[in-house]
Amino acid sequence: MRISPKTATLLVLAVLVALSPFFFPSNFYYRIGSLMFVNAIAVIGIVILTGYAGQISLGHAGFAGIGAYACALAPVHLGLHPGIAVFLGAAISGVLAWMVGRPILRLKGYYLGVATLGFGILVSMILTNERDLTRGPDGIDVPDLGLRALVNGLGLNLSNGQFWYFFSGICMILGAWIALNLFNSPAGRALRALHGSEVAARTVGVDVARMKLQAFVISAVYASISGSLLALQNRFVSPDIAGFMHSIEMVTMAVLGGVGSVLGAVIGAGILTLLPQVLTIFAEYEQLVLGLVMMLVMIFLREGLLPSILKRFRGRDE
Amino acid sequence: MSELLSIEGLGISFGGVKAVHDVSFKVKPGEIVSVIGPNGAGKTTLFNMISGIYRPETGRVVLNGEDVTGMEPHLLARRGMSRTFQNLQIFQSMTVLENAITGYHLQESGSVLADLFNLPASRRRAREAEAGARRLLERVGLERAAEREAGNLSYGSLKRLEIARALALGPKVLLLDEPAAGCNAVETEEIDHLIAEVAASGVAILLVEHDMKMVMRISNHIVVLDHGEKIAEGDPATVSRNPAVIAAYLGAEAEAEHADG
Amino acid sequence: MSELLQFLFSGVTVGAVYALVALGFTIIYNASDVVNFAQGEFVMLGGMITWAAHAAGLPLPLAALSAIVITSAIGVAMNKLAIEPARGAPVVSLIIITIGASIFIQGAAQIVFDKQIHSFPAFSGDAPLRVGGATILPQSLWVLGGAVVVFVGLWVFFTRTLLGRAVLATSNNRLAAQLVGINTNFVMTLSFALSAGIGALAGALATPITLTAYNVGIGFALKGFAGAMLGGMGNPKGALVGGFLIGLIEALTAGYLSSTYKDAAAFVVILLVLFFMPQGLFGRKSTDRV
Amino acid sequence: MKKTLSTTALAAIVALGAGSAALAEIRIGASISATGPAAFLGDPEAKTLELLVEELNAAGGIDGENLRLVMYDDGGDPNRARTFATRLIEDDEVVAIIGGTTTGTTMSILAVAEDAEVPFISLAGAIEIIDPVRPYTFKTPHTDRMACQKIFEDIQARGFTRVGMISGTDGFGASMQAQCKQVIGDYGIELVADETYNPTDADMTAQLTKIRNTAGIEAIVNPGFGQGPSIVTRNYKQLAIDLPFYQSHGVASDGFIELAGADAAEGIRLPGTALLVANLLAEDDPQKPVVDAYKTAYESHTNSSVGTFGGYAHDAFLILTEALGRADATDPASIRDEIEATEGLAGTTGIYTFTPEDHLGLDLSAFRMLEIRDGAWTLVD
Repeated sequence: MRISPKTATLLVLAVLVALSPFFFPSNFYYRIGSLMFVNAIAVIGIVILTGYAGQISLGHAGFAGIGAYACALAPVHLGLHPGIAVFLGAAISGVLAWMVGRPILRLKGYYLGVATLGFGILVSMILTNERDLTRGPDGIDVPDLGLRALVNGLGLNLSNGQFWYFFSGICMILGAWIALNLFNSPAGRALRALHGSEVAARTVGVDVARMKLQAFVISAVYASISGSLLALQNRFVSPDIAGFMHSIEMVTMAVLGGVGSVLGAVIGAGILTLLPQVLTIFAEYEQLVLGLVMMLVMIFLREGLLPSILKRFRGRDE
Repeated sequence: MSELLSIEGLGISFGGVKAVHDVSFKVKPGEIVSVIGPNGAGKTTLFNMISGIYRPETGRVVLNGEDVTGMEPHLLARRGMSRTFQNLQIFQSMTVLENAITGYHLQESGSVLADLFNLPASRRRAREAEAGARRLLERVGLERAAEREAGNLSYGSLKRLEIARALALGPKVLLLDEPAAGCNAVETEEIDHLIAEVAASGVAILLVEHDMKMVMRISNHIVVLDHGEKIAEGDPATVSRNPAVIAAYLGAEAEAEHADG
Repeated sequence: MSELLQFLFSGVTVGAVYALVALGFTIIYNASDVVNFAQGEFVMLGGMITWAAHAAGLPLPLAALSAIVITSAIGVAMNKLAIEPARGAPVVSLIIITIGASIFIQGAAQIVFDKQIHSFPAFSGDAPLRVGGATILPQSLWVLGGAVVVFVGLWVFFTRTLLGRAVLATSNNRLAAQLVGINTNFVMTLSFALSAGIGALAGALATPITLTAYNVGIGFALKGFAGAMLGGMGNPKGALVGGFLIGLIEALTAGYLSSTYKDAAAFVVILLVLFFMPQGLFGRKSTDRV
Repeated sequence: MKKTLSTTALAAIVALGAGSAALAEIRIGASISATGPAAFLGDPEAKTLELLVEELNAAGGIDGENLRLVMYDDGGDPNRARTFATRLIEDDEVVAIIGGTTTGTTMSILAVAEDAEVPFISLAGAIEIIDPVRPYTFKTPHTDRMACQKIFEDIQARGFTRVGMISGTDGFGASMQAQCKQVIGDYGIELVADETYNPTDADMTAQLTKIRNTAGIEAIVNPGFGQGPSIVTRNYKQLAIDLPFYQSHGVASDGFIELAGADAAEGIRLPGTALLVANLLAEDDPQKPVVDAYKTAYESHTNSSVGTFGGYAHDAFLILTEALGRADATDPASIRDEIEATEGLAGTTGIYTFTPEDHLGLDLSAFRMLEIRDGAWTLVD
């Protein structure tokens, strides 16, 4: 039986999450793993927006910020359980993306870039400056999700790092499954069609404005959930999460791995999460090397790591 | 039989220059109407106005009795208008099959949520669309290329793929912008048959084509444009004898080639 | 009244810096359709190199000149090593390449120079000029003058010289430009040199007011980018107006509304303008060609 | 596909693991914002730590054992700081952590350190770090609140009651702004103008004009660090504002006078530490030897002038190494106990005495009110 690409991707991810811990030299790697997965969730959202639909966002960290601060603020001010706050944050992000997306998704290329950039900066500015609510630039504590206690109550004995590793891993696989469903669905094809040729997509009946908006909302929800999970894991969040560099990081991870591919997203997130840890051996050359890597990959592996590698393999077969 | 598509005094100008001026004609179901004229005569611009990509400054487009002037293309598509493009607008990174399936988008007005979670409704729609798309590919002779990435196809195949995609909408009116351009004699003949077949099924066809032999062969009615204006109209025999048409074509040959088609 | 005047002075001082950065964006965009997010680093280099050369004993004008020359060379190198090999890459990839270049230059600057904040003396002293009850520093006039001179120079270059028209032709249609015999590679090189030089000039002029450090570039890049987009990317007039507008909006918001949200005001204005004019204030209207 | 992945992961793991081979030495960790928005603070801190470790090992280490410093640059991002703290504890197996240049990064490291029960000495200002007291967390800088108190004490003594503030929106400025607003009432002073600027702003004349035009204003305070306060000071002079002007300890270094210009900085007061007035200290001042030693070493080593922030790192290192020297074992718990037992230890910032209730160990007296006169720091009283 032939395995569909979707099943193959999910299998690879499941194996990755389940087996990697056997190779971990220390508990620290659970932290790196969980960061990779949390980042991958946001990056899968970018894959849907940029890879499928071809739209750019330089402000998606804004949604991550909303998701993160929802987990910090909703339990305190609304008395919600942090787990519910994740969904509240996702809902707020989604609605906001819908409101903001309607006017700005008419823009193209760099104009869309600057508009989304402006949106992200506005969010991070509000998080920084509304001290009475967000406690300002120094950040705010986030309550415990409580899930680990629940899981361990069932007889498991996971450390904090281990719990977040597996929990983020499962969330990421779920996110990947949804994105892969979309890829081959009518809506997903409509998105990819408008990416290929907007004008042709319109003439085959794709409501381009509506589809772009849907992609924007979906990717915002991904970013928001990623932000929520990061905040819950760190039990702390600061406005840095909504910063410009975080937006750029998301896009870079997506493009690095191969912007049209979910597996690529995970690989891109993995590499860019691991890279700063590896680069510590360069100490003061860290930034230099990071910039160099970004440039080299984009110049020599234009389609991103995964598609470039696959192409090379396929090229050998034929 | 009454007309399906009626063009009434359409006009548009770019930067003060009249690209198309006061063009009118009608298309009936099952009829093949060709728009011809030298390069830069405004044929593609006319198509773009009819299919909602440009908003005309003057005149009306009436589809099936409804004024659809300046309507968004996707809404026109829902009302039965479908088109192909002179300089191919293929979804390059998708497979041939997927390209054809996008034409079925109309019939699949399901919710995105169903798609995201792969609900049975979404899967059923996807299956139906795929089956339909495969039938169409067979009809244009691309069934064996179905799984290939569209970007890798030959020019002639892409032309046929575009037609298949346009047909997937189940159109009442089909606008074909130079479907045979760049095709060899065999391919041209295949497209020729395909068009005739589609027209025979009751679809109104509006055609822009440079291959005069083809135009003369298959058209029921010809509209001639020059410098954005309609200079002649009639059946192929009448038009080919029209002195104004001959002058326009001869004059055009002397002029330098314009960029616009 | 003098209060308003003071806000306006503050706005045009900062606006002139933004305008210079925006003009730098414009030149490269015109030649290559690339928005160069490393533009801010050119400003940083202009300031840092001038500081270092001055500290090493070079007279100020010579230090500034050397900064402009060196930065131009860096711009050319960036074009050759990072932009030309990536020709035809999608917009997202180009954004990442130029941001990568920006991070790279920052990383190099913190090693070559240091991580401290620096400045050098103003060109014509620190005694503020009094106008109608408000004050402006002579250095602000230098920056303003720099922005105007660069703008006029570019305008003449693009409209009156053969080379400038070649640049514009390249931006409109690269292939066509090559066909009529324009050396598009040279045009690209020239554009990067020019743009980097203008960035460095901005840095050299503004540093006595704004101070400089290895990490100030990205701030300038974002504001300059915003200014260029507000005015309409690719149009020098748009860059000039957009840059000054952002400076003025910030100063007036800080003065009359809220200093906390003055940056927000600038971005809200940009979003509003783009909503009604998707190509910016002076941008070319583009239509889909099918 | 999978093969590629695991190869990449393996390579990365090898690279990571290379730094953590077990050796007979005492390993301490640091996570500092050596780059990013707080690099202005973090850079001297990182240099100070490197310098001190080098000096200490050259002098024979602690009880004959070499000290190894594992230092990471968190770029001022709390999320990265948390990752590095985890790495320091789980992977590098350090016995104590110094760091957290900013309050945000400190709060991240703090959570990890407390969980793992590893002693942690923060270099950030906020009072939340040590209030409530957490068993394993200490800090060396004065709190923002103390800086505000010191400033308002001086303002009160000069008989002013109406004050304006212009604060940076970075963590340092915003936190101090909030603290000052909390304590200002205690001194019978009214806040009549409250403006802010962004850390990257190039001109603050608009805000200053607004403050100057506030009716009855008598003095202005500028909480902030980095280039902001220098620009504010220059703008202050440009607008010829003649109100008494207070800066914060965030700019307490010679570099500030240089950047703002001696002319513009003339008459500015700020709460600083002994470090800035080393030459004015009395011969019998208990801080004199340590201040002189650090100043000489730092300035000859880096070719730049000392500042309060490097001093914080110096003091944290001093407290930690003293505790290491006293401790019988190098397990985190005994080190923690010895840190808490620190008493009368003269650092560059002040004289530290920790108790189970006080993990800052400084009082207001450690702050000295300084004034810039003729381009140099002088003591006000």
